[in-house]
Amino acid sequence: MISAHLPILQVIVPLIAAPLSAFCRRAGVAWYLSLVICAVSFAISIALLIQVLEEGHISYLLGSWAAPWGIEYRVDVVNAFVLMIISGIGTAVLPYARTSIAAEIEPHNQALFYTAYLLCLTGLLGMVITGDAFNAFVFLEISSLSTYALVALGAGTDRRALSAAYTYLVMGTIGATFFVIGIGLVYMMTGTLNMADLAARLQGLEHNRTVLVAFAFIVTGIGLKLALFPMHLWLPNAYAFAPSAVTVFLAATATKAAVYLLLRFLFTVFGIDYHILGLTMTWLFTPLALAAMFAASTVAIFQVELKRMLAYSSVAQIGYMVLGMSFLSVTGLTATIIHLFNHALMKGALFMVLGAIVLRQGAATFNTIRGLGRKMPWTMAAFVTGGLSLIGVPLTVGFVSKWYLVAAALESGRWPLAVLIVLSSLLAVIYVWRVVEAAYLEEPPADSKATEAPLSMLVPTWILIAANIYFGVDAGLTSRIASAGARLLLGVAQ
Amino acid sequence: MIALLVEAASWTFLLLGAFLVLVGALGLVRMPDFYTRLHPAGITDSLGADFILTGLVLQAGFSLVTVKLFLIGAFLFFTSPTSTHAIANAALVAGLKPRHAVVPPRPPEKATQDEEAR
Amino acid sequence: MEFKDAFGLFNYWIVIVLMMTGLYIVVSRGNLVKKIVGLNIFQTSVFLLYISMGKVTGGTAPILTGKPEVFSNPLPHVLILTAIVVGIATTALGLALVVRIKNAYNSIEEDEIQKLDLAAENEVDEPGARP
Amino acid sequence: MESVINMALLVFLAGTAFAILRRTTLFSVVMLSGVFSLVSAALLVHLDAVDVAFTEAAVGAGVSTVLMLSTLALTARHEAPGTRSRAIPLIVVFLTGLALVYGTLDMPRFGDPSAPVHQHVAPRYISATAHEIGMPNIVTAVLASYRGFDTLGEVTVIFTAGIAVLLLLAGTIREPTTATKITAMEHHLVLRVVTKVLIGPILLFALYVQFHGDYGPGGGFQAGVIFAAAFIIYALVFGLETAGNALPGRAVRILLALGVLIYSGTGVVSFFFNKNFLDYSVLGATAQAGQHIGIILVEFGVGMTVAAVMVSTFYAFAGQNPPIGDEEW
Repeated sequence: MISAHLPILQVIVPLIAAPLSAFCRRAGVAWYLSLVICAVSFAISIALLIQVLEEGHISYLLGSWAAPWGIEYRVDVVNAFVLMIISGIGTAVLPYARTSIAAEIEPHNQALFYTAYLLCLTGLLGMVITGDAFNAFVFLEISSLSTYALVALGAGTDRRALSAAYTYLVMGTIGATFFVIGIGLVYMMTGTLNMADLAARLQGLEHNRTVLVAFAFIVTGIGLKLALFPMHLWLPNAYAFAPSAVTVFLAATATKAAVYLLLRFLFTVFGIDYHILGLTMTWLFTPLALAAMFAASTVAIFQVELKRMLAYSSVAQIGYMVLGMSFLSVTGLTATIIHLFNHALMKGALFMVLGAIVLRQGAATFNTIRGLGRKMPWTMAAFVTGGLSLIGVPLTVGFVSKWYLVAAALESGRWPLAVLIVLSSLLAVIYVWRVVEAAYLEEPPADSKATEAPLSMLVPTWILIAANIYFGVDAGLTSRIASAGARLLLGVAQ
Repeated sequence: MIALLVEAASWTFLLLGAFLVLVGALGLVRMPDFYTRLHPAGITDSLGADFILTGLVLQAGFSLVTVKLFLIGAFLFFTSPTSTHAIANAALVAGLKPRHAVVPPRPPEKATQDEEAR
Repeated sequence: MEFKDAFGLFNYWIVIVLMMTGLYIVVSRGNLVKKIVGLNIFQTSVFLLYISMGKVTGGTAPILTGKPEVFSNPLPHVLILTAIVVGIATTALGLALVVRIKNAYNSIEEDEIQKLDLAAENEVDEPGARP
Repeated sequence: MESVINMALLVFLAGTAFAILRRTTLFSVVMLSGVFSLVSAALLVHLDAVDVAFTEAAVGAGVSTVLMLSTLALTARHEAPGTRSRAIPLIVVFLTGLALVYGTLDMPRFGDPSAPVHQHVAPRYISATAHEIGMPNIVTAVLASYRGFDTLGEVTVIFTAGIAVLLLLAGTIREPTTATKITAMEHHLVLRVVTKVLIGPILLFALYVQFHGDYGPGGGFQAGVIFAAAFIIYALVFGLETAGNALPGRAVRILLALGVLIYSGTGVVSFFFNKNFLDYSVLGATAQAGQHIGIILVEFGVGMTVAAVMVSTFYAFAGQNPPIGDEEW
């Protein structure tokens, strides 16, 4: 009986757990409840992924109303994969967050922190799994509102978290409102909100100006949520000043859900042969992606705070995903989808390392990590492996994504793009090397009493690092799922 | 015949009410300072609204709508004078003096006591 | 496009003017409370766009009264009931942030806050003053 | 005649928006934003969206103005003159506006009954509500049953806002026992008497709106906001701690979570009858009776959460110690 209701359980379990955790007075109880709920939702997402790999796609009618009239959940291989990433990272972050949150957030807020965390998880899961355009907006708002609150909680250690959260709120709300305008215009021309139904009814409206403007507004709105290059101004501050555990969770999941939403609207709703799609890809997405890769990486090199440096590197990595998308080829899309997974592993691990440094040293800047190679060997070793994966050294997940990207670039005949991809990886080498040099080659200050990070933080970090290496060596499973997803989105025969 | 009479009566009430609201709005613009402006605001609130309500009651005849209109009338009857009172009181507490008020000259020693009291 | 046609779209054009006024307030003004008011106007005018697309001339409110009547489209009303609550939620959260920013920076002007941040950053070059 | 009223209200709205743009005293900006919401509520009534107009008036003009005023009490009165150049924002806004106007060229004309919006999904709602759900107000039927999950998402949004405001402001709330600025209202005899008279009818009206949602404009959101408005008036006039005795902060926080649980609980019940989530037909003897019970339960959950969030947000804002005395106001 349970397996029939898996799609809705995926969202309802964390949704019901959030108010329950609001009842808990002590942070420990709320943390324990969140851990159990996240583990359950991770198990549900794996079961969903297995079920989808067998049956193709699952449709779940909410309230038993038929599709365009009621709200329908459509789970296919693409969103089952993203669900698994989000709930997996959500589960990995919680044991890590226990000590990190206790150190960084005021005591009276710690119990409610887990309620906001569960709501953010609910929002992301609900946004990814739904097959209804307006329902995606509602859950996008749930995840955004809880993210603004989570980022603002960083004010326990640094007051700049408040202005960062405010800027993020204004930019995020403008993005969400653009997205609603786009949905409104598309609804005005078709009369339906169900994504599959929308795709069918948009076929006849090829050269309709309203649908064209709706396309532009939806892409701009999601682009703002995605921190696509010119609209990324909110991301560095938000990730730098949020509590470390929040940064780990956001860096690994929030932008992934937005990339998935962009994929869903571009390829399922508007479809591959929508006349403007080809033009937007070559003349808008590719240049923006390249600009993101180079500009963000160069800015990352000159950062003092490590969290802000990695935030800029995230903007560059989003550039890779958008570049993969812009090739409009199966390999290109496979690169994007697999990079969703790989980037979650890489950034999750790297930000966990920085959280450990913040716990021990109070801050993660170039002068607080001097000589940490000897003081915190395991943590810094994790940083080195994560850094190698970020650069894309073979035997790591980063290499797999770069491999598919370069293959897609060569396949599309534009070999200079392949060269540019490799060049931008060199930029990543520079800023990773700066950290490694500061940590290993410099002497720790005499009075530094840094000790190794606690086990509860080291174990999740090393689980992600191990995953980084395992899925780098044996990329069979992830690339099979990613290419199945790519073919599904492009409508190519399985 | 009666319907025509009721219709005419309701239209006169409605027009009267609209006219009074217009007068109130003009009054707000024309009056020099805060306290004098409260008077035209009062006009729109009390008589203007009442006339329009009675006009609508005549339009609606004996039905649930009329009961609701009376409820609105009762609610306005309580709230509009109170809100005017509250605004005027807040302005006084905040120390806003009427512009053209003729303040009688206080005998000197009482004035000093006021200074100490403040 | 004869007059009747343009007249039909006049409604949407004014709603677009409202949207752009709201967006302009958000983008150009530095005062944090004014930005939230601008955001409110921007969202309220999007609600008007949705509702004016659901209106049918000669239609009445979608409440069944037994008599066969032309009804306006109920679906945009449902969507906008949701969007209004999202709007008020964002406003409440934004205003709470403004109060906290006032406590931390003693100012709600974006330029002053940026100046204070820059001063704190290069003055001691450690990650920001205590609140 | 109908479109003349339409045009007049829209032009009036545009005027208010420009006035807000130009004013620098924040108090008048907040008041004008209240006016903007009320006029848009009037326009929504004119566009036959009675439920939405009710909510916009209650939430847009009522609660957001109260929250903004309490923020002004805690922050600043005037907006500093802008130093940045207005060129880039003007260009950005002009281009967006141009794109939107370009988009309107292929739109169906305003009020055109043959528009695609009225052909595809909506007709079923209008025709099927009578026998499937048996409720006059189609908007409530669609809101709570056909697209009931959207409304659950929406209750979660308002719950998130409540939690977020608690997270942000709970830390700096003084204990309500100390004398707060608000109790300075003792000497307002008139206000105290009138409030005592009005609170009863307001609460009664809120309950009427809550359960009248099936038959006319009304429902959980409007009822929740009106219910909260009664407590906000009480707290404003009789002081925060007397209101705290009537509805303590702890109870509000429990109600906050309880509403969401009632809503999702009603949905989970249909699992045990092996039906999909939020399928109310299992709740009653017949499918239609089940829909009635389901919708009333769901609206009750919504009303509870919305009321609790508005009251807890007001407590959070009013509980802050205002750095500004009475005179500066």
